[in-house]
Amino acid sequence: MFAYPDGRQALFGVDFTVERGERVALLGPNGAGKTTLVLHLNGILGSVAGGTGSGRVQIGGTGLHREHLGEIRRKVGLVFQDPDDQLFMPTVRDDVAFGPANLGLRASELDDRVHEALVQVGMQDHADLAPHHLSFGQRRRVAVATVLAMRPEVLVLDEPSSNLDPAARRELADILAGLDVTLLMITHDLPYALQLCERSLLMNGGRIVADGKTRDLLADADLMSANRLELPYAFNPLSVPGPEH
Amino acid sequence: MFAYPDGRQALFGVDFTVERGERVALLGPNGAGKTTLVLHLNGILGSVAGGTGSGRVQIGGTGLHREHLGEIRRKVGLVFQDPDDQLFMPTVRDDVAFGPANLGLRASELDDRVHEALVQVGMQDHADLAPHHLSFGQRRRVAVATVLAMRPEVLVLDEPSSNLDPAARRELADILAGLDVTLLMITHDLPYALQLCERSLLMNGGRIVADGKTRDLLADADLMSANRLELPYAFNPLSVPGPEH
Amino acid sequence: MSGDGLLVAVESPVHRIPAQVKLVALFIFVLAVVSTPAAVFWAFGGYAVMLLAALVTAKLPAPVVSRRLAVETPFLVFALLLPFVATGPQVSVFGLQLSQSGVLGAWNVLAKGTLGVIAAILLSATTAPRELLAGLERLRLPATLVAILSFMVRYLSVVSDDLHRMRVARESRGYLGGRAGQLKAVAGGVGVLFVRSFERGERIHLAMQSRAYTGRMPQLSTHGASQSQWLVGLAIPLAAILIAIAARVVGL
Amino acid sequence: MGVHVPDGFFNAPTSVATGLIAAGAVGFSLQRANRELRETGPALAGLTAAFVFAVQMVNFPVGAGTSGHLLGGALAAALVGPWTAVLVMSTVLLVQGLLFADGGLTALGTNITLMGLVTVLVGYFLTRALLKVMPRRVGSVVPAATVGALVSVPVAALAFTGLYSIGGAVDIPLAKLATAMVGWHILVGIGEAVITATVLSAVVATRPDLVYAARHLQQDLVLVDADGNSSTVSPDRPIGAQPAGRSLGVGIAVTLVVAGGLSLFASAHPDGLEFVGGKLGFDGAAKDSAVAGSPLADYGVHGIGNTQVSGALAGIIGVLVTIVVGLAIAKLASLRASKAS
Ligand SMILES: Nc1ncnc2c1ncn2[C@@H]1O[C@H](COP(=O)(O)OP(=O)(O)OP(=O)(O)O)[C@@H](O)[C@H]1O
Ligand SMILES: Nc1ncnc2c1ncn2[C@@H]1O[C@H](COP(=O)(O)OP(=O)(O)OP(=O)(O)O)[C@@H](O)[C@H]1O
Ligand SMILES: [Mg+2]
Ligand SMILES: [Mg+2]
Repeated sequence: MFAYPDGRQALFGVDFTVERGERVALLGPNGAGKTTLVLHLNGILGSVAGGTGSGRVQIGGTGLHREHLGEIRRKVGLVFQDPDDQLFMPTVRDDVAFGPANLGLRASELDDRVHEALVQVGMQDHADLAPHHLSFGQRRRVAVATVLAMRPEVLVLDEPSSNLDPAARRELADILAGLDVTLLMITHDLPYALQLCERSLLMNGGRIVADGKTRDLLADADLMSANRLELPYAFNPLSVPGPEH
Repeated sequence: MFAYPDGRQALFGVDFTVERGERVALLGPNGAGKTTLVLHLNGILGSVAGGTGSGRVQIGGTGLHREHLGEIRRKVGLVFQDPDDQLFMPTVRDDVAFGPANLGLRASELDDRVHEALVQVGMQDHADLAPHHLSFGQRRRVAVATVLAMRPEVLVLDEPSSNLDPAARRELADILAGLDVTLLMITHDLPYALQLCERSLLMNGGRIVADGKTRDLLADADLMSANRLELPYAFNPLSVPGPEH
Repeated sequence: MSGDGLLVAVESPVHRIPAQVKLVALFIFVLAVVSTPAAVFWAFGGYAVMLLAALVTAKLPAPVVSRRLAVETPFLVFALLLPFVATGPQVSVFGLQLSQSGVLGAWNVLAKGTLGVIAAILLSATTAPRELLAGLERLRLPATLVAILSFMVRYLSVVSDDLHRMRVARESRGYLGGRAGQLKAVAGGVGVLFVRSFERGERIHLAMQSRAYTGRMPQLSTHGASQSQWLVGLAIPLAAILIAIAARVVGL
Repeated sequence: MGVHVPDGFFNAPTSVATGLIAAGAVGFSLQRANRELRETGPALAGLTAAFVFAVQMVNFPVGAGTSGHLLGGALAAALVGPWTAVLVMSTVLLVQGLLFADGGLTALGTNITLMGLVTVLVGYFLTRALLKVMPRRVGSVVPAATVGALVSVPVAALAFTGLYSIGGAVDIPLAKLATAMVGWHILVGIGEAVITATVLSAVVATRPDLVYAARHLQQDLVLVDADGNSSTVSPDRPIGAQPAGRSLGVGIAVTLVVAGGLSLFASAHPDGLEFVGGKLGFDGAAKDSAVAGSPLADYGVHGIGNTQVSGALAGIIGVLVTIVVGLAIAKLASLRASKAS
């Protein structure tokens, strides 16, 4: 349970477990509490960060306590919904290097790591620009790169595909599919969820209302319409292959 | 032609005409210059705003000159890509009321207009909250409401559907389809473009590289792949109805 | 400072008085205090009692008030130094050589400063920034200043939010603080923060212009104060003026 | 002055006189800044104000149990121009006085004069002067404004000392005060210089067009059109600086006459503290007013016939006049500005 400082309660009891290496999509309408939930996963919100709320989070056997915060944050890579929340350094290169440098990487090793992450998102030509002078989609890509460069064990992405052009979206899907990490991805793009994640959690009103195979959830018309989810125009979840194939 | 203050040139010569009542989608990869272009349409960027660049814009027969700026900005409603740029008042209600109040609306007339716009985007229950305490998708909706409340003649939307839940996305499409305005919509969601706009402009590298029927553009595989556009997973533009039906 | 600023959100008669009344009251009260001769001690006692009554009526918690009194500290130090550094006839107190005028001066600074600070705390703790702006507008503060002010109040939260976002972003990428190289990066962050906030301000201004803004905020929705509200609000400052005049006339 | 002056720190005539100077300066700046503001909008000025406010929260100890804080006047002037900067600083001080009880309300004029006017003007004109002799690049503004910032703080401290010598409520050895103040504030000035340099170099690196003090140094840009032809375009120019003209003269003259007249009038009467000092018999503290013998000296007594009451009234009237004059000038300014547009 968690309430924002202005007194609005955003989470009303949420309980779930994600296995190592699993890929889970977190679905739900606007204002469901998805972002609020994932900000708890590395202790940005919640009692461990000095906020209100109650509950426990455990990552890979380590409880989320104040003394383990640093360790947990190194393990859990979080891509924020708003790239402006993520980028704060004077240049793209510095920004991507910030995390790995904190992990102790230096010199050529650091440069390689940064370059690799920028190539992954196709932003290597923009390394010397200021992040706040990029287009929105470019900022989103750099935000993803900053987290990829840290090689986290758990990757949490808050609507990573929004504002990306279709090719970048597919490229990101390819990257994510190729990584050996535990993945939790918030998205409003249901086909994208189906493509990448075998399992889905469905949130509404600060609660988890469904938990199951993505394909099954998407095919359940009643559940979908009760939670403001709709498949796009001319899309049949049963007719296309998912990640299990 | 236009260059940002740090010296980066973002537009390299763009020329097009949109007829009254037409609905046009503006497509293109990240960093193509789409946002930069639409910010010229009501004189936010460009020489008329005291910036760097050259060129002419005409809206409904009125040239975009400094003395007509006010009039043009009343005619052209612009929804920004980043809702945080759009929302600046202490409450949602004040924010939506800001534009109509500037147009001279008062008292109950103003209240009605605000209420109507909020109902259109489904945010009437959040009227008294602070915009920066909303979820990202909720902020996007309020941003759309602020512009709808002004009843502009020309509506320019920069990725209005990103971060919206699927139902909200469809509701927005219904609203837009029902409005009697000239529409220019930037989007990376190609089916959405096909659904709403008969015509599309395709930008890349600060230039317009194609202009034609949306369906034809989307069906042109070479053009698409040269400009980083891809149709989603299992979608055939020729098999679904567009707005012309 | 976020959203509601320093407002202590409770229901009280003082909270309900319109901001413009409170502003005028604060001003008159402070004027009365300042123009009271320092040595008329009873007058300051009177002011203090009235302020205390107002604080109680406003239901302000004592810890909040005393915490906010801390802004006075530098002058407290200055005041305590005065008796030692000031020239003029000396008196000896517990074997210390103190300047007479210094002692009185210290009292003068302390008493008037403290009363002024408490009165301002009373205003800020019972008035939301938004009402305050409306009040200043009603009092005919030039529109340009009101506009700068309203943006400033808003941007205080943008800048502090941005600071907070940057901190969160840093920490969630394993920043533990300390190391020299990284410290440099963080210092550079101040400049980035500025440009970022600056550009956000610029874009917001453009967004405002896109919505037919021509340099004047639409009148904030407040109503004029009624006569009885003026009377209630000005009761204390009027009493303070009486005290001030009495202090002058009656003397010691 | 690294700390805000509270109520009752200076005597009434000084408060009134500085109040008038501040009112005149704000009124004049309102008029001059109008054009700057219409271009950039109040958002940028408001943001600078918020930033200066944040900067002023950074307190650091400067010895003797006292802490100083940064002022930000020179930085604001470099970014938004001197006139808008005066408004920005005044707004910050007003908010601090009203909301944060930082700096007394009756001392607002003093605070604006010291922290708004002096730092901004010293900082800005020093910056511009240095730019004249430095390489003609936008980047030069960073060292120039850094020096401006460094110097502006001790100068403000000196001004404080000067004011104290005229209207300090208590006599203390001026040389001692001056040394202590300037000494401390050189330290504050160094902090000020560092902040100014950091912020300005970031701004110059990414948004050179935003630095008001260096706009005239911007390079031309080369643009390429659809056919690959290039053309040269000049970057954003500040909207032609309005010649100071008569308005400046009138503004200053009005301010000086009113300020001078009123403070003469007011200082002819022993202020509260001196009066009490006299009563208590330690007159040593009370200075002889330099104008005690002037024709104005008896003026206040005529109507009222009671020194004490008229002294108090002088204070109150003074502050009221300050407000009225300030508002009148502002009104005039906005009338003129709207006529001009
Ligand atoms: N900073 C905040 N202060 C107060 N309430 C907030 C804040 N941020 C979000 N909320 C509220 O908490 C609820 C959940 O918000 P959250 O951001 O978690 O939604 P979400 O599921 O991520 O939605 P979206 O899909 O739009 O991003 C919403 O009702 C929102 O209004
Ligand atoms: N404020 C700025 N200063 C300097 N360069 C900028 C700025 N904003 C954008 N650019 C650059 O201008 C180019 C066009 O950007 P623009 O924002 O118009 O792209 P876009 O087509 O809207 O992309 P997206 O789909 O990612 O939103 C990009 O190369 C970008 O890096
Ligand atoms: Mg969210
Ligand atoms: Mg864009």
